Amino acid sequence: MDYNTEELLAVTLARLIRDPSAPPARHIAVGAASPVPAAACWLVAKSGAPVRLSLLHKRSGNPFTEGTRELFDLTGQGRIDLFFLGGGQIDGQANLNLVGTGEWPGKGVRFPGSFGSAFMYMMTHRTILFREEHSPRVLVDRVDNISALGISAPGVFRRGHAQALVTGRCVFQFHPDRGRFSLQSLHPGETVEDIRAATGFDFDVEGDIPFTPAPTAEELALLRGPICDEMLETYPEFCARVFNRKAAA
Amino acid sequence: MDYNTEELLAVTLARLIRDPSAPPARHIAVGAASPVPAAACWLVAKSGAPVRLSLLHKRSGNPFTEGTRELFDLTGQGRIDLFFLGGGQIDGQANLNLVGTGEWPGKGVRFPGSFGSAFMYMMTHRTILFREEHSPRVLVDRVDNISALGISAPGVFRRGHAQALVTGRCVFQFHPDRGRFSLQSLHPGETVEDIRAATGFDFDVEGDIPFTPAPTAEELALLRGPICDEMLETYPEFCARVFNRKAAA
Amino acid sequence: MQPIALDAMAATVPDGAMLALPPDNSLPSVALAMAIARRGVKNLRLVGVPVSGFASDILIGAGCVAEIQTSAVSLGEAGFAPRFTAALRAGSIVVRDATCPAMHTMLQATEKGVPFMPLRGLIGSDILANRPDWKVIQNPFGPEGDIIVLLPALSPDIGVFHGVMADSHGNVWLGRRRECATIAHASKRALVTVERVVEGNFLEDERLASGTINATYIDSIAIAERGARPAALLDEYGFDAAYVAEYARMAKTDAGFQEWAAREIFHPVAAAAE
Amino acid sequence: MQPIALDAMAATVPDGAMLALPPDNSLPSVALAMAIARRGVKNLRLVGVPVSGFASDILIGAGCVAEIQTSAVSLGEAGFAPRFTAALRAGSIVVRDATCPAMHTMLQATEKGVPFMPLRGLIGSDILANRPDWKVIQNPFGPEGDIIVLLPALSPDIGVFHGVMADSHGNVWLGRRRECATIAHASKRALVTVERVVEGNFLEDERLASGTINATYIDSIAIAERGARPAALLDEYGFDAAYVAEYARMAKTDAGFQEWAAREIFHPVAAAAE
Repeated sequence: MDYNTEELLAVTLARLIRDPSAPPARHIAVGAASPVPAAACWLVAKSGAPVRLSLLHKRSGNPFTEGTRELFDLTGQGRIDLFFLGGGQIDGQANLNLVGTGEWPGKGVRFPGSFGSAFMYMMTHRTILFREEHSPRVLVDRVDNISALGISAPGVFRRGHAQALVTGRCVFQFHPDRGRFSLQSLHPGETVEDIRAATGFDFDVEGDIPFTPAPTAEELALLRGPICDEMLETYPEFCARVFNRKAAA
Repeated sequence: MDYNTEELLAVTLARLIRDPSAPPARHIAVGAASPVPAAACWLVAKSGAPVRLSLLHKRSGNPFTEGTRELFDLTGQGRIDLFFLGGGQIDGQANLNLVGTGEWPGKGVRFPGSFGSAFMYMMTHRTILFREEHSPRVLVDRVDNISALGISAPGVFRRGHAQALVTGRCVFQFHPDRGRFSLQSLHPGETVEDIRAATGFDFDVEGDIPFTPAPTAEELALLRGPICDEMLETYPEFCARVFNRKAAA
Repeated sequence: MQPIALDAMAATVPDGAMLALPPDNSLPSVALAMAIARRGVKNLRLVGVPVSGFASDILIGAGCVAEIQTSAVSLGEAGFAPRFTAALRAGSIVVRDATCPAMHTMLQATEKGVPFMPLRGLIGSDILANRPDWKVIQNPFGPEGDIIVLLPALSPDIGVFHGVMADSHGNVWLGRRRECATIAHASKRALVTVERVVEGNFLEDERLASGTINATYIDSIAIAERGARPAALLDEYGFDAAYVAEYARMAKTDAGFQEWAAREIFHPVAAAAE
Repeated sequence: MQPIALDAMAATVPDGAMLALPPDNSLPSVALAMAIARRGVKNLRLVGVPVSGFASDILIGAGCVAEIQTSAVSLGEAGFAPRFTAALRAGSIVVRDATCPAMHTMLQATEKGVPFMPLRGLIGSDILANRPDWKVIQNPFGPEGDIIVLLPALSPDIGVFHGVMADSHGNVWLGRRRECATIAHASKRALVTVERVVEGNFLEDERLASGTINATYIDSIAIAERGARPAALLDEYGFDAAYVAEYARMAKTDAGFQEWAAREIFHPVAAAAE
């Protein structure tokens, strides 16, 4: 069955969300600029899992009644089980740079800024890293500036770490104990050598690396039907591009 | 003209509120159990002064939209210019005891508790102390327990102090610099000797002590008319007793 | 979220739980307090947010309470809280006095997920002197000698309050009484009684959303009509001063309280179950 | 409180003022930002609560800004904020990066009248390393080695936002966007634009009260119809993505920004004044 990259990525993220070896995902928050993670969360929810989704920047039915502070308070309380983060640069120890390259505060290429990453990454029970661009420019050996730290020093309060990094070419699992990524699966058409060439950081390869499973017909039907319906208001451009659906005028 | 004690006290408090030598009273908060101070504030407001009144526990039109926390936040911000406090015991250094007599926490006679006094007394720009009962039992040399401290040690953050203590028998002015009260005026029929006998703490008497001015006809008309109208919902028993007015059923 | 029965809700309150309650002017669930008393729960640790009223006094009278942490216990116009006063004198409860903003601040610390929060004032008060769990530090941002109090985060086991209504999703609307939201945010579980459950989603309505507590904080909902009484409920019903005055009179003695409780707490259920 | 004219409101903003603004998803007063740009105010210090958007970028483009303290500057779907990025590269503004909850926390400290508040997270981040005004201490309530960040209270000179409506008393209703309330509480003055002024008192209405900011925090109100545009205003009007996309395109260069500003910021007033 035909599918596009975003659909593969959404299904892949959904599988990571449901990973039974990870802490339970009862309440997931999804940031504004994250249509693929949002689709993944909807996929988990529409498949019947008892998950609460708090979609930031949702215009109607915004879940927060204390203003934008409430997401961070909720997370501080330990009530957010899973969050998604990306970054202009991501390094092999899962450090994130959302500020910019070069001298502080981004005299090379300036990114928008850290948003809540310096807090969320440490206070959420787990984080899935997502960045579609997979290149040595983004996946670097060492980020120029650390917006959010991948592994904290002993004794520093921290609830969770990166679980995985999903790119447009593969899935990496993160191992906080050894401070390294390992290659978990290759998207169709990729090889380990391709990934090594496209990745600025060193990572572990253990045994044969499988391909990332393709979306099932059921998953695609959910994505293109009821999930697209849910996302149309918040992500009109994404729905038009990926699902070929436009919001009613 | 005939008037009752509560009317005299309300007029006396209003005069203290307007005292031009005190910091301006642009925003006054009045606690739940304070009908006489509330009447005084209304008298100031209805006489045309540009004052904002925040009446706690007002059922309709409660001024706070962040819950009861907001009064304390407002005061923390320095936006409350004047507050009223009383106490089961008040001593000569303007310390207040709202907790109880005897061993902590009031093994002798237990009062309801400190409410916000330990905070409000230090964070409001000025406080008028009000306690109708004037006896050696209430006005003591040294309170058994300090709910709210009259004078803070040097260097401790504090915005204001007691301005005065109004009782059913007289008005005392407080002098934070010397940590003592002085007698400011005697209510009709009282003498300095009466006050000394009824007061458990030592206080200063400088020159001839005048009588507390009686309410004017205008003041009484305001109290009995429009001010009673404003207070009827919150203080029905007070309005019935003092102004002989009952709320409509 | 399906509403559960009031007594089933009370049955989820274990002995020894720390229970946060708003006072009489801020949507107490008197209905749930009575159901807890009926169940005979023991050794509760009550938290007054920021003070305590009628519901706390009846729980103390019914022998459910081991400890109370609050800024005051009062029946308002009806005077001192008689069962609280008697229990303090008898030494049968531990009283941990606080001051109103400190109660709010300790819950706000939990709300923000921080281990403490500072508060001005307090220094020199015996309230502070009797709270070894509160600390005084030099203000790291202030001049030498500028000391300030740090209050530890307080996380009640259970928050209890009464809202006007719940919706199909378990969101609760209670308007401007935002201290109940702080209670819900800071408590491990929130048990909420409401007048009624209505269809829809308050979060989709801009007029209602700002007075709504998101269902994510709420563990269960029970319908209890006039569940705040004798306290008032916004513009729905007023304070029943005569009821509280009668209580204050009868509860002056333990025998009087027992007579009152037999009639008001225990009898109606027996009658309703027949 | 009588509404004043928008330009009269802008005239109360002095050079060098610290201005707190909500971002594009939380009721920015774009109308007042444009009026400030028209007036040619200089050396503003902007505060993003917690991030910055369109209004901040046009103020930077118009040369009004010396410094910005924020967690991000972004036009959302339309991408990076072009005038911010150009000014940072040119070194013409000072950028003080923060993280969202830190922006909220610094304002909450002022809201509570305390000199600082703690916040978890942050440790090991270069955000913290580049904020010498933030301090790290041992948690006085935690085990040895449990360090925590303390953030100083931040009190903007002026808070600016757009509400739906004001009432006869100067209370402003804006529903669930409570960060605007925090801005008002923490700022020395709050300048608020609204769509309309209506009769009555929102505080007397239980449905509206919870989404209302009390007039005590508000210095002046100006009517600015569609004053949040291109940002959305609750259920009143939506986000104008095409307008922002065109801005993003034109403002890539200073010349493009000037052309855009001549048409969108400066021209309408000249026309209106004719």
